[in-house]
Order: sequence, then C-alpha cells, then structure tokens
Amino acid sequence: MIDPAYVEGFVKILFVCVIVTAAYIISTRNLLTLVSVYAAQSFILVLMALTLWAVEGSPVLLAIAGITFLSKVLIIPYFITSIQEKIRIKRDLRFHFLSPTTSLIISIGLMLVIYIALSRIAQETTGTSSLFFFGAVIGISLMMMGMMVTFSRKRAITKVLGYLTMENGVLLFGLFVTELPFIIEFLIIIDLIILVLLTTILTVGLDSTLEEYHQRIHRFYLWEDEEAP
Amino acid sequence: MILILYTLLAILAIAAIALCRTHRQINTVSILHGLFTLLLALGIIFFVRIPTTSFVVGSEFFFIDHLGIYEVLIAAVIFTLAALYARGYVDSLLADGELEKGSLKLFYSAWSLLLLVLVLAFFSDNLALFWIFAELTTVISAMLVAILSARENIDAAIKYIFIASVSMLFSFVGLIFLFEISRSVLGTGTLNWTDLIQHASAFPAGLMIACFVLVFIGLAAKSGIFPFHTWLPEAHAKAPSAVSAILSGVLLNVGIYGIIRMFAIIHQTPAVGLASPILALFGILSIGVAVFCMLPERNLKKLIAFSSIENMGIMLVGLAVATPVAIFWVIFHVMAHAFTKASLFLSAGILHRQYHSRFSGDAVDEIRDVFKYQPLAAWGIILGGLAIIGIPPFAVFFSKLFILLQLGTVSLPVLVLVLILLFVAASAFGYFVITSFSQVSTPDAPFDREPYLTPSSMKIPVVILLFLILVLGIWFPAGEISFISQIVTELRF
Amino acid sequence: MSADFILYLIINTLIVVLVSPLFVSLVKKVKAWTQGRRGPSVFQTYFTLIKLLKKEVIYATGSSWVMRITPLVNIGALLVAALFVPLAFVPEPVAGIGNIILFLYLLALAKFFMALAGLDAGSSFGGMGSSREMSISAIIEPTTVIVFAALAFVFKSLNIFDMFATSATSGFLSTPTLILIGISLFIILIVETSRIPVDNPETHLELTMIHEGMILEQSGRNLALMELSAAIKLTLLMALLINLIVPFGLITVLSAAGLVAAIILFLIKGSILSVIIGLFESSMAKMRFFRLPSLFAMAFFFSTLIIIIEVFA
Amino acid sequence: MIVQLFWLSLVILAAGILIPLITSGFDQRIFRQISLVCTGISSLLLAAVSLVILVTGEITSYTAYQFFPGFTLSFFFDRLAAVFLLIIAMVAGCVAIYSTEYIEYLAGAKRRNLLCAGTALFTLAMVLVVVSANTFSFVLFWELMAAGSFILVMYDYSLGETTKAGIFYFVMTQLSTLFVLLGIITLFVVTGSSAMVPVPDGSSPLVTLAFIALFIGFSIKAGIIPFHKWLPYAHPASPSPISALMSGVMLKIAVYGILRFLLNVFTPELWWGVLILLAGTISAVLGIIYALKEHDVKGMLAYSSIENIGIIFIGIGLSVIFTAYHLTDLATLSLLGALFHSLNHALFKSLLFLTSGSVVHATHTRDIEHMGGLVHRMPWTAVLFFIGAVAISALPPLNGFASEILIYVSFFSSVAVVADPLFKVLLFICLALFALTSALSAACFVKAYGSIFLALPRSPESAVAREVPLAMLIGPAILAAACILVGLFSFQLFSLVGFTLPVPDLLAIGLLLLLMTALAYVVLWFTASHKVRTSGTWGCGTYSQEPVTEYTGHGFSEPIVTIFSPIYMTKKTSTWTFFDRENCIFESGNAEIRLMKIFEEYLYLPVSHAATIAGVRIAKIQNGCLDTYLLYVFVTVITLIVILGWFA
Repeated sequence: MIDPAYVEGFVKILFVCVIVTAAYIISTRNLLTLVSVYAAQSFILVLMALTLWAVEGSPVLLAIAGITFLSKVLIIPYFITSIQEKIRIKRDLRFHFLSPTTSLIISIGLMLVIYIALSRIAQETTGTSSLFFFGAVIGISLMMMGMMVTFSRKRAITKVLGYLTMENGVLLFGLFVTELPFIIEFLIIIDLIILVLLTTILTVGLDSTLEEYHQRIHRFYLWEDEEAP
Repeated sequence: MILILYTLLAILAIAAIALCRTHRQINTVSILHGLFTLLLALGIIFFVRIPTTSFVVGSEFFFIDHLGIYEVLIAAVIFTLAALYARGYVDSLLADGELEKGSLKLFYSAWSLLLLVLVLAFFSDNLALFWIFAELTTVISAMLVAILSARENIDAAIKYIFIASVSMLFSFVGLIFLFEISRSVLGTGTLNWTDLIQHASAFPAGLMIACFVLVFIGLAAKSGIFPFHTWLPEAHAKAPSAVSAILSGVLLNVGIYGIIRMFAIIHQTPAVGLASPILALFGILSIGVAVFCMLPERNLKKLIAFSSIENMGIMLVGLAVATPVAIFWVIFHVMAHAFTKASLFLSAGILHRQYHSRFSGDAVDEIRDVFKYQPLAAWGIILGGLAIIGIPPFAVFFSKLFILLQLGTVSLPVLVLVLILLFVAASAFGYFVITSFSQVSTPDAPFDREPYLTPSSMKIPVVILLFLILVLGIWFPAGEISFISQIVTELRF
Repeated sequence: MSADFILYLIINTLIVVLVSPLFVSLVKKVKAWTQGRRGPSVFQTYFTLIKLLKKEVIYATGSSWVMRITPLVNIGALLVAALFVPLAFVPEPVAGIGNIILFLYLLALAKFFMALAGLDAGSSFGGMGSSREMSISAIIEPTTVIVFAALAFVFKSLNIFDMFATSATSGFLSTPTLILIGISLFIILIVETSRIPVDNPETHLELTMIHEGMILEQSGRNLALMELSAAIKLTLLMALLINLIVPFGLITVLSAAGLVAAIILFLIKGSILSVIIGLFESSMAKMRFFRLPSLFAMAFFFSTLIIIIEVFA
Repeated sequence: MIVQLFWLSLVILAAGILIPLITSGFDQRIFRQISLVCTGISSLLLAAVSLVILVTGEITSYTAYQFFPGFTLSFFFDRLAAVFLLIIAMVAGCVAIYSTEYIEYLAGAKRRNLLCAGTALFTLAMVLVVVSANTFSFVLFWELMAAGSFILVMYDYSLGETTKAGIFYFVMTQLSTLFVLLGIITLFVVTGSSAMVPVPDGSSPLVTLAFIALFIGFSIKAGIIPFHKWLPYAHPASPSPISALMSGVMLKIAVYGILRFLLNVFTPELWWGVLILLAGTISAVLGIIYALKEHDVKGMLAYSSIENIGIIFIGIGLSVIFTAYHLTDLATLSLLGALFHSLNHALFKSLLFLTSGSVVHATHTRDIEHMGGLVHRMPWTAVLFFIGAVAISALPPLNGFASEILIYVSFFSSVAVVADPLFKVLLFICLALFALTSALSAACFVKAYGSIFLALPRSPESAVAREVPLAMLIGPAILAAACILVGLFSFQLFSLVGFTLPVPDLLAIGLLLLLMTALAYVVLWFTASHKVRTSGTWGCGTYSQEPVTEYTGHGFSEPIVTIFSPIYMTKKTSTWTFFDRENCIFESGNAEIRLMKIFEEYLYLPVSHAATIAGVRIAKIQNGCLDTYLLYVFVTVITLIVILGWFA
C-alpha cells in the first residue's frame, strides 16, 4: 500500500537503530538501562515486522509482531527487572577478554566479514542488493554482537541479556529471509520464555546477595568473595 | 495416535507424581513411565509397519522411522534402568541432605517430562520442531543437573545451558537457510525431513554446505564435539549419577541423531565432498582433545565423561567415511556406547556415594579398599572400562574394529592417528583404574569409612547393562541386523 | 653299527685313557726342565691316579648329591667326547657321533657339573673358581664356535670323522688357513684346559687357580676321576689339532699293522705337541683375570681372519 | 573326529571358567579343584588333538559360528597350529595340576576362584587364537587373551610393584593391539578379505607396512628387546602358575602370530629375514646379560625368556632368509628349529617357573641372596629345578640342546650357502653372539641353581624351608619327564613326523653317556676304596664355615658384569646438605651408584612423561570459566563463517 522507496528508507533507519541498541547493550554497565535498551530493541523489531506486513500483507507477520511485542517488550523485561530488585545488583563492572571499545570495533569488523561471506554464499538466490539480503547480514551480525556480550560480561544476568539479543538477531534473520510457519515462531517464543525463566532462577543462586540462598550454598562450598564466576 | 499415547503417558505420570507423597511411590511411577515407553516402542517395532506417518495426528509434523524408534528404544531402556537406580540413589541423597524433600517432586516430573520431550524429538519429522524439542531437552536436563542446588551444580547447569543454547541458535539460523533452499527449489518451503531427503539431490551445493555447517555447530554442542565439549565433563561430574547416566547415554544421542539426519540430506548433494572432511576433522579433534584430557584426570566421573567425547568423535569419523558398512556400525556404536556409558556412570555413582568428598564433584577421588567396600561397583567399572576401550567380548569392540576398518579403506594416515589416540585413551583409562583401585588402607594409613550398603535397586541396573553389552557383543540376531540395515537404507546411504 | 665301528669305540677309548696321563706329565716335565729342576718322572700322573684311588673320599658337610655325581658325569661326558675324536683309525660316522657342536657341548656339560660341584661345598674358593670358569668359558665360546664354523666351512661337513678323513686323504690344506686354524685351535686348547696364561693348573693359591678351585673339595677316587677327565680333555683337543694340521699316519681302513703304526705316530706327535705346550706355558706368566678378554679378542680376530680368507680369497 | 574332540575340550574349558565364577560367593576348595581339573582334562584332550594332527598331518578347517554377514568364527587345524596347541596343552595341564595345591596357600579368600576362572579363560583365549582361521577372529581372541592375562597379573593388586607391573603390562598390550590392528586393517585394505589368504605378490608399500606393523605388534607381545620392559615387571608380580603360563605359552602365541602371517600371508623378502634375525640376536644377547645381573629369581627367569624368544626369532629369521634364497630344505630345517625351540622353551621355562614358585612359597622371598641350602630341605624341587637348569643351558641329552643344535646346523649351513660376503660376515657375527648367549645362559643357571639350592641357607626362612606338597611336584615332574623324553627321542620324533634331519641321534648319545658312567662306576667299584667320610669344608685351616663366606649370586656374576660393564651403565647420583649458606659446613648427604635401566629411563619414561605434559597442557582448555568456553564457541563460529565464505 505504501510506495516501496519510502518503506526502504524507513527499514534502513530501523536497521541502524537496531545496531545502535546492540552497541549500547555491549557497552552499558548499568543493569537497569540494559534491560530497557533490550526492550527498545525488541520494539524496533516489532516495528520492522509491522512494516513488512504493510509491504507484503501476509497475516503471519502481524501475528509475529504481536507475540514479539507481548513477550519481548513486556513480559521478559518485567520479569528480569523484578528479579533484579530481589537480588539487588545494580552494576556489572567487570569485563573479561574484551573491553567495550574493542568489542565495538570487532563487531564492525564482523559485519564486514559476514557481508562478504553471505554475498559469496548466496549470490545465486537472493540478489545481493535487495533489502532481504541486507536484513540477513544485520541479523547475523546482531547475533555475533549478542554472543560477544555473553562471553565478555561477568554477571550471569548480563549473559542472559546477551543471549536474548542473539535471539533477536535470529528473529530478524527469520523475518527477512523467509516466513516460517507461525506455529514454529510461537513455539520458539515459548521455549525462549522457559529458558529465560530457568536461567534467571539459577543465576539468582549465583549472583544474588539474598540471605536464604547464601545459607544453602555456604553449607556446601567455602563461600569465596562475591566476584567468583 | 501413538504420539497422543506417549503424551498422555507423560501427563499421567506427572499427575501421579504430583499426587504421591513418599519417594518410593514417586519412583515407582517414573519406573512405570519408562517401562511403558519401552513397551510402546517394542509394540511399534513389532506391530506397526514402519516407516509410517499415517498413524499420527497432524502427521505433517511427526513421523516414525527405524532410526527414530531405535533411539527411542535405547532411551526407554536407559531411562527405566536409571529410574530403578534412582530409587536407591535419591534415597541416599535425601539421607545426606544434598537433596531436599521439596524439590523431589520437581526432580521426578522433570524426569518424565524429559523422557516425553526426547520421544517427541526422535519422532519429529519437521527439523524446526526437532530443534525446539532439542532445546527443551537442554533446558530440562539442565534443571536436573542443578537439582542438588549446591553451588557447583548450578555452575555446571549454567554452563550447559549457555553453551548449548548459544550454539543451537546458530543451528536455527542454519534451519532457516535450509527452509530458504527448499523454498527456492520446491516452490513451497518445507522443513520435513521426509520431503527434504526426497529432493535432496536438487539442492544447490554452496548454500547446502553453509546450512549444514551452521546446523552442525548447534548439534555438535548438544553431542559434545571438540570446540563445544567444554560443558560436558563438568555437567556429568556434578550431576547426580542417575542424571549423568541419562545425559551421557541419551542426551548425546540427540545431537548425533541430528547430525546423522543432516548428513543424510547433504550426502545426496555434491557438497558432501566438503562436509565429510569437516566432520572427520571435528571427529579427530574431539578424540584427540578428549584423550589427552583423560591422561591427567583424577576424577572418575570426569574421566568417563571425556571418554564419551572420545566415542562421539569416533562416531563422527565413522560418519565421515560414509560407506554403508561404516554407517551400519556407527548406528550400532550409538547403542553399544549408550549402554556401556550408562553402566559406567551408574557404577561410578555407587563409588561416589561411598567415597563422596565433602567439597566438590571436581575433587580428586580418594578411592581406597574399593574391593572391600563396593566389590560390585569396582567390577562394574573394570568390566565397563574394558568394554569402553573395546575389549572383545563386549559390543564396542566390533563397532570400533569395523569403523576403523572402513576408515582404513578410505585413508591410512588418519587410521594410524586414530589408532594412536585410542591407544592413549586406553592407557589413560587403565592407568586411572589401576592406580586408584589398588589403593589399600595400610595399618599406618587407616581408612575407616562405614561401608555404604548399596540397595539392590542400585545394583540390578549395573548388572543388567553389563549383561546387555555382553550379549550384544556375542549374539547378533538376524532381526537386529536387518533392523539396522533398514535404517541405513532409509538414510539413503 | 658295523663291526669295525665297535672295534673303533674300544680302541679309541683305550688309547685315550692310557695315553692322556702321559701327555700331562710330559708337559709338567718340560716345565720343570725349563725351571732348571729335574721334575717328576714321566709316569708320575699314573702313580698319583693309582694313589688317589686308594685314598678315602671326604665330602664337605653341606655338600649334596651334586658333589657325588659330578666326577662320574665328568668322566662319562669326556669319554663320550673321546669317541668323537678318532686318534688313529677314522671309521664312517654313525648316528651323529662326531658332530662338532655336540663335541663342544659335551665339554660344556662337563664344565657345567664341575662349576656346580665347586659351588656345592659352600667355600669361597670353589665359588670363585666356578664363577671365573663360567665367565671365561662364556667369553671363549664365540671364538670356539667361529673356529668350528670355519672348520665346517673349509671341510664342507659338520662331522669330525669326515674332517679327519678329508684331511688324511687330501693332504695339507692351503698354508694360510692351516696356520690360522692351528693358532686358533692352540689358543682354544690353552683356554679350555686352563693352561698358564689363563689359569695355573698346578698351584693352589686361591687367586690364581680357576680349574683347581672347583675340584678343591674333591678327594680320593673322585679327585682321580676329575684329574683323569682333565687329562682326557687335553688329549682330545691336542688330537683335534694334530689330526687336522698333521694328518700324516691316520688310517681310514682298519689293518693291524696300520693301527699300531698310527698309534705310535700319534704318541710321537702328541709328545711333540706336549713339549710345545710346556715351552709355551713356561715362556709366559699368568695374565690378570680381567685382561683375559683382550687375549680372547685376539683369538676371535684369528678365527674371523680364517673366515675372511676363506670367504674372500 | 578332530573337530568333535576339539569342541569337547572347549566345552570343558568353558565349564572350567563358569563353575568358579558362579560359585565365587563361597571360598570352597572343591569348586577350585573342579575348575582346575576341567582345565587339566581339556588340555589333555587338546594334547591328543594336536598329536593326531601332527602325526597324520591332515588339515581340517571348520566354520563354527557366524556373528554377522561380515564376520564368521572359523577354525583351521594344520601342523603349525598343532605345535602351538601342544605347547598350550602341556603347559596348561601341568600348571593346572600345580595350582590345585599352590592356590590354597594364596591370600585373597574368595578371589582365588576368580584366579582359576581367569586361568581357564586365558587358556581358552590362547587356544582360540591359535586355531582361528581369519584375521578378525585372530584379533578378537588376541585382545581377549590380553585382557584375561591382565586381570591375572593384577591378582594381588595391593602391592606397589603389582600396580607398576599392571600399568606397564596394560599399556604395552594396548600398544601391541594397536600395531596388530593396524597390520590387519592394512592387510584387509590390500587383500579385501579377512581370510588369511596369500597377499597378491608384487611388494606394494602397503604390504611392507602391514608386515612392519604386525612384526612390531608381535615383538611387543613376545618381549623383543626394545619392547621387552613389561616382561621383567609382569612375571615376578603375578602368581607363579600364571607367570609360567604367560612366559611358557603367551610369548609363543606371539611367535605363532608372526609365523602364521609369514607362512600363509606374506611372501617374505630378504631384508625381512635380516630384520627378524637382528631383532632375535639383540634380544638374545641383551636378554641373557640382563638376566645375569638379576637377583630376583622370577625376574631372572623373565629375562631368560626374552633370551629364548630371541633364539626363536633367530630361527625364524634364518628360515625367512633361506626362503628368500629359495632353499626350501634349509628353510624347513631352521623353521623346525624355531618351532622345536618354542616347544622346548615352553616345557623347561614353565618347569623352572613352577619350581621357583615352590621355592618362593617355601622361603617367602624372591631374592636369591637370601636362599641357599635348599637342596637338603626341598630335595625333589631341587632335582626338578636341576633338570630344568640343565635343559635351559642346552646340555646334550636334554631337549634344550636338541633344538639349539638345529639352529646351529642351520647357521653353519647358512654360512656356506650365502653368496654376498658382507652378509656372510653378518651371519658369522650373529653366530658368535648366539654362541655367547648359550654359554652365558649356562653361567646364569649355574649361578641360579648354586645360590638357590647349594651350600648353606643364607637366611632364617630358607633354613626352615620345607618341601612343598605332592601336587606341587607332580606338575613340574611331568614337565621334567617331558624335557628328558623329548630331548632323548628328538630324532625319532622328527622322523615320526616325517622329517629326517642332519642332527645327531641324542638317544644314542644318551645311552653312550650312561654306558660310560656305568663303566667308570664299575671300574671304580673294583679298584677304588669304599671308605667315605664327611668333614668341614676346607677353610685354610679355620674350621668355622659360615654361610657368609659363600659365593652369592652377585659375587658369581660379578666378573661377567665387569666384563660387560659398557652394557650395564651405572648412574652415580649424590646429594649434599649444608648448615650454612656458603655451603661450607657439610651437614648430611647421600651418594648412590645405581645400575641404570637404560630402556626404561631413556625410552619408556620420557615418552610417558611427554604424554602427561601434553595431557596437562591440553587439559588447561577445561579451566572452569564459562567465558572462555563461550570464547571457544565464538572463535569457532567465526572461523567456520570465514571458511564457508571463502570455499562456497
């Protein structure tokens, strides 16, 4: 319904926003802002899904946008923030392997590498210049940036958020490359929720400053300093 | 109809667990659940004409073929025996206070849920569905690993979840690729394995290799192949032994099952020329790393975990050879390894109950006077160890010999390398068993521990499993041979 | 077992038993002369043997049946070995008698029992004697086997009878091989019968006696047997040397006159060789024990020299 | 008829395995007796089977059981297998008789049942290795034999030395399986079938690789020099009947392996023969030299097994050289020498091990320095050990000489037949070394017999040693009788089997020896005086005859040790501690001169050390921190993407 050139521009802007949010997730130290940035990123994804729906009009996209909005913008961030209040950890200061600046440089390098690789692999099917190919590249590079977060941050909660950004990358990749049947998307979301649920409960045991967890763990293990991985 | 039966069985079991109060009742429920899955699987084998899709509700997502039912059979046997083992094992966990009453119900319901998800994974025709169920098995088994909620258990569970699910994301990207390829070739995209295998020869080689490699990353993490194996030793060492028997016996098979399915597809396309060397490379690397990590290892359960990685490497190498005989023996090796590894972990569990060190699953085991305290477990480890190394009367000898034979026909230098690595593994295992089992308490170094009187429920599974691998090694019934060769033909090798 | 073979058995044993004490006393006589004294009569060994037969046998307290049967086994082995070396009449070989390796191992059998007897009494003299005897025999054995291999290679047969037959009929060997075989056999004779440079047969000084050390505990008739078997061993090795290098007078077809002539000729040649041995012994002092391997290395060099000449020339 | 008899013996052996296993619950003597009697009967049947095959010479093959299409278990009885069946039968029978009594004295109440079951399983595995027709079943029973013997070696597992022996033994058997497997797989690649079918000629590099792999695999199990290190550890550590079985029979199974592949599969080249000959000579010489310095009786016997295996390999090497020169009669002569020596070695080595087992049982020590004077206290064991010692030192009438003369004759005739001069000089050197080993073995066993049995007891235990019960004498007695009879009737036995050999007829020689000794005795009876008296040994006038003055094993072998000192390298280590910093005031220290175990310290330990270091370094991957693990995943994913991009 809307002329494609305008849509093209709008989607490109959304791509840039996604990358910016990812960069922000990599570098931020404050956990609360981390969660809100993740929610913003998911919201951008929802917008993208809506615009695609506007362009192609297949109802699946609308449904995907709906459940993503429901789960990734509302439920998961609310859940994580509630957990954070319980374990009262504010800041994740320690970085392992990569400091924020180096990881940003690496992510740009990664984007280039993925662009070249994907163009070499997929030159027969989707044209390299089209929006879909570009979406695929951004999707995978978002995944790699999410992965960098998982292994470069100390706190388990930030690792979970890194994992979630990776999952967003997959969703982006899925949106642009093909339209998976809705049942698959729905089940992935369910699985994601269970995964996040379990990991956060477990991480509560590790990072938390809660008393009753302390007491249990102490009985089995000499309680080292709080910074233990 | 069959799938409904299985899900019904699982829901019934979980409901029953919620109702029962004492541990004994809950345990019998989970044993019955395993037993019924086994009976159902046997029923399918004998009465239902396989491969079949018609019998199932919403058949476009599920199907039953020989490989699927084969894996379910192995899973059911190990689950039943592990549940029987858990009756005594969990009792002693409760007695020692490592596991509280509260999480008992959670443990057994996760146990039955895991069995259900596994069965569904093995029966799912749609690869994305298989991916989701595999992901679910990771989550549930991680919960089982962390059930003791001591610090290092949670540590191990977190590591398991993170490494497995991060890599599985990549395999989902691979699946999307596959969907894209099938959409461009068949018009309407499909991820059903049966349709994919039909039209596999038409797939473009370049894209196919990319999708195979991406999917391989995730499944390699699930089955503990070299770069992604790091979670396996810690998860197995720290999980309760009944759980680590399942982890090693069945969970690793999910990864290998996926790799076999994907390799069957790519085997049709010309891209196999690049896929086999990659598989062989990863296989040899995992054998090498596992074998050399076994040398300095002082913890029994970690040693056994490393030997699982090594056997997964052997299976990959066998798969890379890709001749029908090699595939036949890889599938046989899946079964032989599963049962041997389960028996090893169960006997290690008994030893752990007897000698468990206060601090952590990682600590060096001070095993002493083992033949005085736990003769059956000691002999279980010795015979199981001999079996896993590949000493004749047991089943692993044949599969190892014939995989190496097919590897020899393909390339001799690789054969020599693998033989040397297997030799190092055998001597590492031998070194550990000899040094730790010959420790005897002398008058000046007394070792007085009250002997842990292992209940018969823990001894029977070890004996059954050892008897099973002995029978599998000696008697090859015609039915078994035709069943496995049927699998090989279905995978179009 | 043709008639003349049985006749040969009887004659050969008789000659050996009767003649061997003579050669031993001859060697002693020559050594006495060189030392400026008259020395015992030529038949002295016969008298000592007869005297010893009369004396009572004394066994050490801790000794066992080994001490008792060693003399008998020794003399038995040596007498059988004597059948392997025809002194005068050379018949056709029967049932493997005459095989040179068997001859060597019969001597080894005698040595084995003597060494054990040395250890049996539990005295340090016997122990030292047998330990040194076994060490020397171990070192010299390669040389002996190489010399016998050279002989077998040169005479194209393993049997001493055929060797003597060919040397008797075909006359002298090519001179260089003859000289080398002679020297090597002479060195083997010196070592086997524990002559001066290797061991001093007459002394009872514990440092220098090897052969004597082992039979120190023997007495009476056992000592007589041991002395006789030592003498027989000397004669056999001398006969081996003589009949190969100077086969003159050996008869292969049995006739009374020929036999008598052969025996007399053998006596003459034997006494000449005993004189040579006596002179050789008195011209040398006993070597230190651990310098013996260098002597044996020289003997080994001579035997390999035979091979090289035979093989390459 | 043969196959039924063979099946019967297998069934009885299987019964011998199962009965003690089933009744391992109770420590009853009766069950152990039944199992050992089963082993005895089945070895009797096996002996009958092998004799029938040897005499009639008929070849029967028989497929027993098909595991699955690719792999059938089939037996093949020909003369080569019959010889080794005979070896297994005789030694296992006598060991069974011996153990009926010996086991009762062993520690470990209920575990003794496992020992009987293990012996029966070990024998069964060896029998099946010898008769298996195709390479797969050969490997299968080969590994079963290795595993069975490993469990037996580890019988009294609590001792420190058994642990070390167990590790050495296990690692070396796994190494030998590695090479045998490699050889068999290469053969399968070349011939395409698992049957022992001759390789298509034209020596492709694969065939040479197969031969080298099989040769190394079998030399490890046979104990050839560079790979011998497990033997002197495993034999002393295991119970005596087991070490008799292992040394007498298991080493021969390795010899059987190399012979089976040389005769049936390979068409040997000349340099193969030279390789085997050199390996044999080196093992023979070094084996006996190490045996001489050993003062643990079973260690000495183990090293002398290495020497005898070296002699057998010399025989095989010569026969391969002759086949390369197409001289079939000489080839059969030296092959017969090797086979006959394996049979004889099995007989006298197990005799020596059993009798030394009785001695160790009586004196509770294995060190010959603490023995002595046992000839009076254990007369029958002394006589049996004596027969074994005479046989092993290859002295004429007995069987040791009968087989060594065969090898001597083939050596002498090889010298005559070989053309190339350099090769002839090599043969002469090997002949010289062979003569050296037989002389040294005579010296070694004089030392052994002298210090164990003769003179006065050098320790309180050997002073109170008592003769062993009857059963522990019958077993070795049968072996001793076999040694004597096989030696005396060697010529007749060979003609019975159909070979007339250019070797002396030892029966005639034996009779002559008897005649001459009898003649001497009769002459002495009439001429000499009959007075006999016993008094103290001559001690230069002092009447005190102490056991201290005796010549011990060390003293006896000291001249040879100094003569061969370059081979026994000694290591001098000394450490000091001082009171002050400038190391002036000496506080304490110790110096040590130690005979260096060359192979162990320069070959085995460095290799295992390097492996463990590699292991530790690689184990660092597993450092327990999640971030590093995720980093590995990250790096692998990137490399894969790059490769994909570059390749696809």
